[in-house]
Amino acid sequence: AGTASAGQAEKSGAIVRNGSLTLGTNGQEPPCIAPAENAGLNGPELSRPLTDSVVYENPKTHELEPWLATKWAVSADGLTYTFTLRKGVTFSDGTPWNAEAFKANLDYIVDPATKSPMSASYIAPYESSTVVDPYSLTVKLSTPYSAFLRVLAQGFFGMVSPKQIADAPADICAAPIGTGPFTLVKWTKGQSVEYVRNDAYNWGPPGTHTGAAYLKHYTVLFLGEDSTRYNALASGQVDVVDWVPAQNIHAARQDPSLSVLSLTTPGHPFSWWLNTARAPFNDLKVRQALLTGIDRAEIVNSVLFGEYKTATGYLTSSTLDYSKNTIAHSVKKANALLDEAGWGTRDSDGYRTKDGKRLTAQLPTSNAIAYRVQIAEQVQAQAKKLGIDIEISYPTSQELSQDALDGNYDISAGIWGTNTPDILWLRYSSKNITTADRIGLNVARLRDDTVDSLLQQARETTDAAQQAALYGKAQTRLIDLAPAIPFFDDQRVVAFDTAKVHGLSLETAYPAPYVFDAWTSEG
Amino acid sequence: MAAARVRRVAGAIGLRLGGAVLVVWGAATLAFLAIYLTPGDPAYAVVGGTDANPSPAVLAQIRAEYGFDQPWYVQYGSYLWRLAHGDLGTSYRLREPVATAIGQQLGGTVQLALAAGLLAVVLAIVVALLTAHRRPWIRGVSSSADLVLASMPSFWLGILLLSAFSYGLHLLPAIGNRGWQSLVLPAVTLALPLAAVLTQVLRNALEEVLEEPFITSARARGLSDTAVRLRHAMRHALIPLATMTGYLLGGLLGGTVVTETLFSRQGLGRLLLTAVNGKDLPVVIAIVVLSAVVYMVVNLAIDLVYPLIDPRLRRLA
Amino acid sequence: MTRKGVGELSGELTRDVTDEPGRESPDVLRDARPILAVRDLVVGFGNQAEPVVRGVSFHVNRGEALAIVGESGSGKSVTARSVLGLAGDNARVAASELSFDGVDLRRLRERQWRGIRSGRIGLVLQDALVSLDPFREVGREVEEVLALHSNARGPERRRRAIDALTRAGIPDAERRARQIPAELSGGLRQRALIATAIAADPELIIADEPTTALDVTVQAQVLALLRGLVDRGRSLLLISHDLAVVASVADRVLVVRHGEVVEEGDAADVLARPRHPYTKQLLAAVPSAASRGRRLSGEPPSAYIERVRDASHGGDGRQLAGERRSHDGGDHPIVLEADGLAKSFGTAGGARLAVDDVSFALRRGETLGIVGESGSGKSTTARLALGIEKPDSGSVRLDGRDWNELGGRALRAARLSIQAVHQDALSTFDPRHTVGAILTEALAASGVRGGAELRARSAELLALVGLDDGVLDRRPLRMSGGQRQRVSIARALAPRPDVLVCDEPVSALDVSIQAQVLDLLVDVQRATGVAYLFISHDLGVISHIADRVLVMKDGRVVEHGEVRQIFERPEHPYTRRLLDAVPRLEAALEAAPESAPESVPESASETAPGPELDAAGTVEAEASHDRLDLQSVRR
Amino acid sequence: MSAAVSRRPPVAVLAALVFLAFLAASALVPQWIAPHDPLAIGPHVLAAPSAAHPLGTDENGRDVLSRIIYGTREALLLGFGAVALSLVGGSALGVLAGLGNRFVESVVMRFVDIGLAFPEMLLALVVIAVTGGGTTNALMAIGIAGIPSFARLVRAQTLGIRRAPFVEAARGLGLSEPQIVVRHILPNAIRPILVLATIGVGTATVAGAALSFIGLGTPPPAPSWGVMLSTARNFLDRSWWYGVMPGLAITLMVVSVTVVGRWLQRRTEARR
Ligand SMILES: Nc1ncnc2c1ncn2[C@@H]1O[C@H](COP(=O)(O)OP(=O)(O)OP(=O)(O)O)[C@@H](O)[C@H]1O
Ligand SMILES: Nc1ncnc2c1ncn2[C@@H]1O[C@H](COP(=O)(O)OP(=O)(O)OP(=O)(O)O)[C@@H](O)[C@H]1O
Ligand SMILES: [Mg+2]
Ligand SMILES: [Mg+2]
Repeated sequence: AGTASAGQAEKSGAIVRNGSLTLGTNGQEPPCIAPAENAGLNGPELSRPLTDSVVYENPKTHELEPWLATKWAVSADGLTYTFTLRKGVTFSDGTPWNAEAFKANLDYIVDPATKSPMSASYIAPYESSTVVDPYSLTVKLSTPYSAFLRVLAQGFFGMVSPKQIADAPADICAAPIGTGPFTLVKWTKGQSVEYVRNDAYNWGPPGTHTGAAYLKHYTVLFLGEDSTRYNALASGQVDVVDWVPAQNIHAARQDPSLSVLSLTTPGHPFSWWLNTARAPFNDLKVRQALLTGIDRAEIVNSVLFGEYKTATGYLTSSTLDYSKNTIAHSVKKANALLDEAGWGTRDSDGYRTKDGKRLTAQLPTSNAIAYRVQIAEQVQAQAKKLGIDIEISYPTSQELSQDALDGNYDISAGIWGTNTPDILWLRYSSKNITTADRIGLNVARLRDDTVDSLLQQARETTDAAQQAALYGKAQTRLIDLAPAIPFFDDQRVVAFDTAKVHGLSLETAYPAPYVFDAWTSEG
Repeated sequence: MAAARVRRVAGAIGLRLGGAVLVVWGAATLAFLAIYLTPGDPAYAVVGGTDANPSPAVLAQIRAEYGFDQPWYVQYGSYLWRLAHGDLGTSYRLREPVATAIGQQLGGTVQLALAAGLLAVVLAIVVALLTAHRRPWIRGVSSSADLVLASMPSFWLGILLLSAFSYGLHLLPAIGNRGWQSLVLPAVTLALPLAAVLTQVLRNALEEVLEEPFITSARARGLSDTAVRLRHAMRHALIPLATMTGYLLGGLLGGTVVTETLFSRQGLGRLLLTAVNGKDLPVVIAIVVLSAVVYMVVNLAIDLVYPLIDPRLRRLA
Repeated sequence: MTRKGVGELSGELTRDVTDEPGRESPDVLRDARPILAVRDLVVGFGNQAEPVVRGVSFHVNRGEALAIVGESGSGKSVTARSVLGLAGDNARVAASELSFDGVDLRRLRERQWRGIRSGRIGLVLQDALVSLDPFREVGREVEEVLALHSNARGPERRRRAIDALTRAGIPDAERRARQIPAELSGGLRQRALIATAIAADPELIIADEPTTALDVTVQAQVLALLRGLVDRGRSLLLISHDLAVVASVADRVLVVRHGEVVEEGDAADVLARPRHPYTKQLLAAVPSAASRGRRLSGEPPSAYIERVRDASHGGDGRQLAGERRSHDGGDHPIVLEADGLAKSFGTAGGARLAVDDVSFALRRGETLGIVGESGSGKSTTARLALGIEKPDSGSVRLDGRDWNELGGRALRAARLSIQAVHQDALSTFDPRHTVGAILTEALAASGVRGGAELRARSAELLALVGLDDGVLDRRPLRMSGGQRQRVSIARALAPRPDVLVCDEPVSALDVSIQAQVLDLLVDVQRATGVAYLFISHDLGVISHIADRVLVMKDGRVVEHGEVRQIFERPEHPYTRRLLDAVPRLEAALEAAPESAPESVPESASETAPGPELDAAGTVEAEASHDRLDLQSVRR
Repeated sequence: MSAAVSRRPPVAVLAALVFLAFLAASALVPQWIAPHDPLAIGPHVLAAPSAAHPLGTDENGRDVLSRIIYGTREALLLGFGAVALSLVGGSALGVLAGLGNRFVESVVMRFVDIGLAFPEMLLALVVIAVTGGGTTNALMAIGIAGIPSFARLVRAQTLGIRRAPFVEAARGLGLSEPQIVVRHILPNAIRPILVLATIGVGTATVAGAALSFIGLGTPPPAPSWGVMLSTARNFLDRSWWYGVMPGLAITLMVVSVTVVGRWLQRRTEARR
């Protein structure tokens, strides 16, 4: 089942307006639904109906297109951006959208008082902006930053009313006022978020219909249990489920009454980062042994029921400048590497030892997500055959962050979705190694001059082809360095009732269901 | 004389309140210490854990704003000071007053706890009255059922009920807080083990009472068996039932943690679990304090109920 | 319990009996047909093979009081409850006849029973103090009966309930009706229970031990009330183990033993001229002034005691000569002396003096009795003497040493010379310990060392109290009440104390067991010279065993002196009232049934003849019942 | 009533004892009992019960029966360990309060009151919040959470026995206070508590499973009943049996422990 183009349907007059839609998402309810104030997986899903971004990433071409900005220009040195803004846009509190508003948002995001957990870091090079005229703004960066525009397309950069920023910044968290197609009715924590249509809306991104949203009411329910969430769709309690569990994807595709939308999340695949700053993974051979010795494809297929693609490197296949590499699986090679590395002897439990010490790796992690635990168990079992003892523990999240700060781990499991290959810089540049006052994202603590310079150049260039070449080299280099074991490219899978739900799509800048074009054919 | 009585009762209640304040203070302190002593930087709790990528400036701002850079006694002092003024503080994670956060979740939990408590008590009374002191096989069946139900982990019971009624028969919704239908399974899940324990207590009490001479003497008056149970025995058995109910009601909050998780219900239990996981100190302490208060209130209420049941406590005190 | 019957119930059974004034006429009631007839009643319980009632037959005539007497466990209560179909869920009841006023009770259905119970047969249960719902006002309990068995409703029913309470002898019934049992004294509770039994004016009243655990004065009131009912034409089935009670109320007596009838006949006849040896033994076991010096149990002292007595003529210093000492004082040193003891306990309503200025002296080899009503401070006095409680003022001197001045090690050593024997022996034993462990601990505490020595002394102690070595491995829980009391006495004697404080040591025992223990205590005293501070509320026991007596009331000693003198010529009105209230077998035999005491003991005290005491110290056990002159037969 | 009756355990107790013996064997020598390696990952995930896998397989294709058998050790360790901790802690506090003077008693009991004001699950959660998850921490959490109620029980017991006539009798024999405490009060106070503790094992086991269930329990690979249940709930619509089996194991264990505990309790009471 597919989705007919919204435009066609509208012309044929089949669209039903004023319907309502209920979507069940997972239990990862963000503490804040303000775009800039959360780092949560579901933040954009919840803030997108309320707010629009300055630029729009075309879901098909992944090109950046105008949205709240109609035009932009980048200076040759990559330090100055000039935006021309769309006219006639108003926030739902009546405040007009203009250069002042854009400036207010940028300044607000980087203000430490906002305590932005992520957005501020994404635009860290932002220095200042100047209102040229009511509808144009120049933005100055401190360093060239090729990803700047692209991150602005993510839901984390939805624009909020400058009036709210000035008068009631404390309210933004729970009830952001944006220019979006919907306004917030009620956020019942732990249960649901309810939206109602913003009738004045008329500035949907390119490729969407004109005018206000079709839906009158839109509700997102938090359904933490995987099985109950999917079951809620099957039993008609919700119209759409987000985050369809892997074990249900096949059934959903088979079910004639259901349709499935899926998208490979751009960014970094789900991976285990290996702490290269301490034994045993400070030894390249040990890292390479684990990377090649584990049958990642088998694990991914088994745990995710064959629904997810095994990662081929450190960018997911849907990420810009992704280049396909191969990481061969060979137990023999892995064993040879380990022998070479001096872990030739084995103890009574079959684990390798060196100088009487067992080859052990600590994996402090969280068990909140079932498939991650499952992957851990399977890798653990395979690693045991290689002679590597992987110890899994579940510290509190507090301890996890402390361990991260102290570098007290051998393996750190995680995933990072973002629509720019700059994720490689975030994850592998030595600039992002944890310091005393901040946990850096380079949890592998990789320090490689080649990688550093490739990623820095790619970050600073304004030339797309050169950027692609640089990232291509970086990806190959990284695989040689084996700072992480990439498992799978994350899939965002949404299933819905075919008969009832139409026009639903997935936003790609930061994947989330996009309901502006959606309509429901009954009640 | 009435005045003296009032004064005595007031005095007793005052004493209890004093004790309650002490207990609440202790609970708050314990929770504060517990969380304070956990290793780790609470600033990360504010920005959302390791999945965030906060800038150093943001972290510094948070530490200053929340006083994490202060020595513990200053943090503790200001915490107690605010608590004494009824201010439970601001949640780290939710960035809103704890009172608001709890207020939003309270309804669901109270609804669930009340429904479960009521269901459990009613079930227990009915079953115990019907089965106490009956033919051996009736007792045997009933007490085996009690034993098994009381031994079941409630989440397993929940899983069984879900499998049967939600996935199997599609009779009742598995999730959420909407409508009475969504309350049925969680309430039953929570209530059945409670009911089983209460039934045991009540049945034992009834059987003990039914052996009492005054029961024989009531029968000798020509009272029917039902009348004997309802008019004489039941009232006596209510005392251990009240004690046990008080004890179990206090523990209901613990039970809701699991039940709310299983049924994706909004409520304090889940709020607590996320707060514990995210080290949201103000929320954890507030819930602990709240539960201590509930415990004290329930026990006070039960203490006030006893004299209503047993006139000796009223008249001879 | 529900017995299935086929016959339909006649309307007569459920009729409102109190609405028929004609039934008051004695002529009608003195019908030759028995109102209750029981033939070959057999009752067993659960899966026990042996029935507890084994073929009991009796009948109760209209307007007659029949008493069933027998020792504890003989099946009296079971018999009574069986008549009302209340023997219990696990009871198996069979009889060749069980009829009430011509109705076959065996064939009644549960519904039909309800009309009989209270409506036509009133039951006063044995455990009077716990037979009223403690949560309900007694008035409502009586009203419940009327609700079931009369048409009276509302204020009318209330009025009749209060009337029943008044008839049961409760003064100010209107106020009392609003009270709960806990607010009533034992006597009032007993009468309230009787009120529930007579409220619907049933033809037959079954009263099971209606006076157990009541003070003598209250007992007298209750007995008078019951007799009054019979005199007004009702029938009474009275159950008691107390012969004097029986004598004062019953027309006929049924003596049961082990669930069988051993003797039956006219009350005066049976009590005055018992034919069955068991009846004789029962009568002989009753302690009294007359039984002083005589063995109550009819059993000889243990061989060991005899040996000790013989040996003691050689004298080992601790053991006294076997003859009972004279009471002129001065012969023997004072071992325990109390002086101006006072002790108060704080209660909700302020401090309350439990003991107020009590003084006494106890000499070696002597028995000092303490009598008094419940709550008069007897036990508190005992605890003060034992040094368990500290007096608010006054002192206790043990062998001249003041408890108050002792502390630590000296105090603990001093404790050994004064030991206690309690009413409830079982609770004074560590439940984990065997008899052997109990004795070993006591001996070790008193300084006996070494296995051989311990074993020898244990055996000696057991022999002294008449138990054999076989009990050493047993736990007291599995022993009879009499045996437990013997172990308790053995333990108390282990440290060779000078004084034994006995707080109601025989009150929980059956009359025949009581006889054995009293005999033993006398033997032990003769053999060892130990002095007794002997507490009892039973004047018979005191006059049997004590040399001197303190009479206590409300914490004060109202009278003290030689037992004989005080019981013969009581000076204090309270003592006199105590003595008067005691049912006298002899008096009862002469007077019963026509002129039983009307209602309250005040009037009884005027008419009661003065006690006549036998000066002779020893009387043959066999002959004694013929010349019973019992001060008290209540235990 | 009679010795003969209470000595021979009834059928239910015998059955419970047999089951507990089986569990004990599973805890001690699971390799002799389990048909498969509990960690061996197989190709068939979430398979229905079959001859090869009598209780089916889990999400990693491991044998559920073997995992349940291997999980026994953790369950028993948790149940008994936690109760032992509560017992030791509770007895220490309870005896201190029961035998100490007024001041000691009121100080101890205030602490106990504070502890009691937390529902046990909540207290366990707070402890876990401090210590983090894992078997040992869960054991600690449940054990600590149980201390207040045991302390109250022991104190009541101690107070009761302290005033019992047989203690007074021992005092009358001139025994010193320490002697009385050691010989009479402690043994008599502890024994019924021990019996109650056996019943507490069931509660602690369930609490441990609950902690695992909400994600605070045992990390892999050690098989754990609670974790199995927690995982199984994600697959309820695919393979319900996976969610039934571990729960059945827990329930049967708790029932058995309770049956045996109650029987022991009746026996000790009969001896009083
Ligand atoms: N419900 C019962 N189940 C089993 N045995 C019973 C029951 N009721 C009474 N018995 C037994 O029946 C026997 C007779 O008891 P009953 O109460 O009739 O004695 P009693 O003569 O009234 O003695 P007492 O003077 O102590 O009241 C006793 O051995 C008692 O243990
Ligand atoms: N520990 C105590 N605390 C408070 N009051 C007490 C205490 N011990 C005794 N009393 C009170 O002191 C009074 C005398 O009690 P005591 O036990 O000495 O009486 P008694 O003559 O032995 O009575 P009984 O015949 O019922 O055994 C009673 O009113 C009793 O309630
Ligand atoms: Mg009796
Ligand atoms: Mg007394």
